[in-house]
Amino acid sequence: MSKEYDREFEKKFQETTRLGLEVVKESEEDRLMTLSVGPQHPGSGHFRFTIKVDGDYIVYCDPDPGYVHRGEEKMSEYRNFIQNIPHLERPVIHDSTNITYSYSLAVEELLGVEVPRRGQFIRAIASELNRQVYTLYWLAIYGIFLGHSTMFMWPAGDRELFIDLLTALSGARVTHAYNIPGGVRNDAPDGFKEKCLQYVKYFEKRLVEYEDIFYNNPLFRQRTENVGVLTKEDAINLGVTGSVLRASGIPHDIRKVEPYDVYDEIDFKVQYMKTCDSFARAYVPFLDMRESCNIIKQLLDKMPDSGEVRLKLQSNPKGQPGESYKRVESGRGALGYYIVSDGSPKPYRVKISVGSFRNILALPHLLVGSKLGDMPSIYWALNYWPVEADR
Amino acid sequence: MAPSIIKKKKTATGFIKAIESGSKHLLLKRFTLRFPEQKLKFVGDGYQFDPKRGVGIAGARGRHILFHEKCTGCQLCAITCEGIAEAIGMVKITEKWKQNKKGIMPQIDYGKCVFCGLCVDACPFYALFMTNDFELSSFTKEHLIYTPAQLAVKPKYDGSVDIKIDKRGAWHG
Amino acid sequence: MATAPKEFRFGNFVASIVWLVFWILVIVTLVVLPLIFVILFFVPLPYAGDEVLTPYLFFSMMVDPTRTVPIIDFLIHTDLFRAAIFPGFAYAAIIAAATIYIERKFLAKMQLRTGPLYAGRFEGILQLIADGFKLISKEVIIPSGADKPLFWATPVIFVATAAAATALIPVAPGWVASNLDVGILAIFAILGFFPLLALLFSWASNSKYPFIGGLRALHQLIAFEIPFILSALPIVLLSGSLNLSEMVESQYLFWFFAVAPISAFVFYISSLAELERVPFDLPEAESEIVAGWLTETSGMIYGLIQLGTYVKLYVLAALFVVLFLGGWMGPQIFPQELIPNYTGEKIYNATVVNGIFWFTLKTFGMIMLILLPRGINPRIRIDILLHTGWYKLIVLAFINIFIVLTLIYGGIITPGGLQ
Amino acid sequence: MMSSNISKNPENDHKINQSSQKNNHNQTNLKDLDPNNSNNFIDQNLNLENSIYSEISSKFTNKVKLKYSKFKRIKIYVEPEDIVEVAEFLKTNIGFDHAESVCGTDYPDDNSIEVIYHLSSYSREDLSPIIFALSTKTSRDNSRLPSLIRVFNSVEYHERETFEMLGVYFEGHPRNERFLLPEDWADIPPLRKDFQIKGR
Repeated sequence: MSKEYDREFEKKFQETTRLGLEVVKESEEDRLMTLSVGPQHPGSGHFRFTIKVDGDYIVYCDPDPGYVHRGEEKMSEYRNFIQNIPHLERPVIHDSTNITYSYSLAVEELLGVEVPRRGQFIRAIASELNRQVYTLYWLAIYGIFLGHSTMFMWPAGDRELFIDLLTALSGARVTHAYNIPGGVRNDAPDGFKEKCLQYVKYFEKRLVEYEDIFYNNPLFRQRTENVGVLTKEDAINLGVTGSVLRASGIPHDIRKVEPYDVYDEIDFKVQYMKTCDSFARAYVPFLDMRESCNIIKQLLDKMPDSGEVRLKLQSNPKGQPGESYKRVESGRGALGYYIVSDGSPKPYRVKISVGSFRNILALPHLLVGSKLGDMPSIYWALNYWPVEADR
Repeated sequence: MAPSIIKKKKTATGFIKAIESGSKHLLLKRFTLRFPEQKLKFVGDGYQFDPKRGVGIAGARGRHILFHEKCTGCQLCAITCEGIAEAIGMVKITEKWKQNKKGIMPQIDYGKCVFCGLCVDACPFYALFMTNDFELSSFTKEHLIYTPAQLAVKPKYDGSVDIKIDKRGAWHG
Repeated sequence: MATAPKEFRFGNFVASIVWLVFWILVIVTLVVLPLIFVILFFVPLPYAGDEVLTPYLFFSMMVDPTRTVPIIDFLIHTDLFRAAIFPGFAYAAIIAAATIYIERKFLAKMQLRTGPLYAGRFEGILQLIADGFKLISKEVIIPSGADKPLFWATPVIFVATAAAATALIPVAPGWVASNLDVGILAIFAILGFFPLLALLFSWASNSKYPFIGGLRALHQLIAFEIPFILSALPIVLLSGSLNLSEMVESQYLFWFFAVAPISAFVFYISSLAELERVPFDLPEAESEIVAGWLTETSGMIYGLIQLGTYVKLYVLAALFVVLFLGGWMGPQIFPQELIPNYTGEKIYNATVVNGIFWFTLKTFGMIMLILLPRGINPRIRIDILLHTGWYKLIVLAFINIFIVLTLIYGGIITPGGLQ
Repeated sequence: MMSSNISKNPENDHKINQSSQKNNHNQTNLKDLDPNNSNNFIDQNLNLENSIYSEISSKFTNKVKLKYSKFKRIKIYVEPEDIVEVAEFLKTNIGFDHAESVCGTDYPDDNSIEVIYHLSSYSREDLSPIIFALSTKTSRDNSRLPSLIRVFNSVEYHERETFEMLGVYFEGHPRNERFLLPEDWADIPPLRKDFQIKGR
């Protein structure tokens, strides 16, 4: 390939000099180098976005998701309400209790049933633990994106604590399939409460270490402060959600705005920051983790000691015709399910509105004009999980 | 909390705190679970389901165990799995069981199974539970298909390690 | 599943062994021995006792211990030995290998994990050898559009330049491969090769990400070359000479670190940048440009570049020790002679061994200090890097030069150490 | 402590229990939605939702038909021609400033594709729990809709996905093209009911 290119360039080159014109002028397009931060890149996960780079500045960015699109919505139309759970948690398996949480809520509204109180508590605890697992995994990847290998190892290690708790609770490390329309699959094993309190207390001490070595590290501050600024109006206009929104100064958390299950009995403060830059988007999930610790403690001691955890539904429950839209605060923001049911045991239409798909709209907006070195800190601070966005 | 404007840390103290925090970790114990020598201890001996009360009993979701004396060949587990992973197929068995007129029992293909445990939820006769044995690797895909006879064998899993936490950090002890 | 060879018979096995022994004997007598005689003919032979050391005398002395000591003494002091083995490349390579192992274990411990564990019986001690075999056995993939000769030559030159730098480091009194009068200039000249090599290699691999990585390497190493050299200037002023050995000797009273701490800090930061260690590892920033200028390396080419990088790490650590921490100066802790009142020939020389001990101790201390930032710092952006390089470090370097100048012309310290 | 309504006999379990105010479910049957009779779905005790609906219906008297108004959920049906106008009104006067999701549903039996914009609000505190469903219908064979990208530009990727999955062409949308599906996808839009998954 390079041989023809040279000959053709040679011809053009001689032609111009022979006619006395000045040498081949560099057109605007040639100066930009198109880089595909592609599906096979340590810096992007299964997601590709093409950027045009002029020297070190990014001048154009076009996200192109869809490399791991499984057609979850089409698949759910062929399965009944319970069979949908294992495949609906696949988009983000390490936040699996949250992603099936709003599905279960929506289906419960369609079935017109309500989960017993202890079940609601265990479901809330499992979803808080799962939020910790997701945020730690996200923080680990954020650390290695900025070249801070210790910041990859510590969160990945501490994540094992919460995975251990969830394994004791649901039986599986990551793909729990624990959240079922009608409650949770099984009751918490005995001794779970003390073990959970012990781990959470230890984890709170670990959070102080993260702050020392990562968040207050001047080099990290230099790389993320006022990088990729998403002002409050832009955030509202682009409709971003979750930590990206709370980092731009809007205290909007579904657990506080539209409390579901038992969250109205828990008093916690919505963590948000006003500095709207990449540092805020990195620090808000950290504050959320700390807040989650005390939520878990409150849930644990408010939980009734005995009682049913799951409704005994008919084996193939039929939903009333109608539709319901329920949303939950997942690791990446508001995660909503819009389910239309036509009276048969299979849902007529399931629409999943995930946080990642809404946050990625901010990527071109933020990347254009920033430097190539900022690309990892902006892209991963958007809390984007490719598999979830593609569904 | 109101957005605390984190005061601009001077670079020197930032570095010193980072070095101090990093070197503090040189004294903590190592957290890695050295898998073949140490194996994790699970709660109970596998996930079970009580159809009368309609709720499961906590346990690890590893390989299935089939109690031949209880299985009636009603294919409920196969029908449930058909919507999820099509991992369960019913096969003829040689011995005669009085409660299993058709003489068919589930055969699970672990190349497809996603270990969600919904088949255990669907079984009304306490016949199919899960154990906490998860080491099922094999050289060919055919060996991943467990016949009912293989499923009846109770696996031996001797995990004895769990996470211990004390002053010197957390480790797998 | 390793299956046994088709028809394994013990007879064939014994036959192959005998056949092997036969060929070894034939080759040794017909080829190797004459070769030794030819070599020994040209090599200037020493005087063992009173007569000239001929090959026959040499072989006969193998059994007579009193005569072997002068031969070893002679061999040790030849230039080949100095350049290739002790203060030269082999010593540096061993320390580099030890550094790789220590770095993986040190980093692992800081990150609460175990690091290499299964390679050797005890805590993965043979991990280095395992990696070496892996790299050797891996196929070297040269990309299609690559400029082939340049592609495989650059790693070899990379290691060669790193080795050349080790020849100038004075490890013990008198023990330096080449005792140049302009030692410090020679080292900076050699270290100036590395940006060129990085660009050459990334240009030869003819693909986008290495190209960006190569440009970044060029920017970074150029930006940190000036503070690097400026930070060595106060030491030259203090010791009054460019010769590294004299620099060390002039620190017999106090280490120059005490007088020039700021330039020591600047030297440390610039050496981190020269080595492309974490705060400054932009040329191979995985998350932005895949692996920078190392993207197309594979197999032994990667192995060579890694060896070159870690030998360069030893060189820079040793240079810091020579300039700021008083090279081999240290309290005499080795006894004057091992065996009391032993009169015969001996190789053991207390000051040399003591010098080697202190030099190696300080170098390993310095290497640990260079390894530390990788555990605690993220990578910085290219414009912050250039800003620190051009503005902050040069200013700091100048500050220290003025301090040293005021000290000298204030009469407090005269060149050649405190009078 | 709320009495857990577990009863041993299974048959009354999935009976609709009107017990708690928190999630009352006056379901409306999808089939017999008679658009003109709008007052049989208003619940007396949902004042905020009703006030919004009354504001809208006062402005667009006959263009807006209320589908249901449940606990924190309102759904109205608007004809495709004046959806942009209603959307602008919602955004400026009432304060719904972004779209959570755009969902297209295919109804082959009455030959229509229903596209619903789930709007919510960040700027107004009291409105943020409410999801306002703005729905329109287009025919299945020649499905074209005016795009709301000028009003809510958070719908850009949602509309693009709906185009790809259901074949609804959004006029005014800059890039009605392939988004999630592979480049060489030659089949009909997959979320339509007549696209069958093989082997099911």
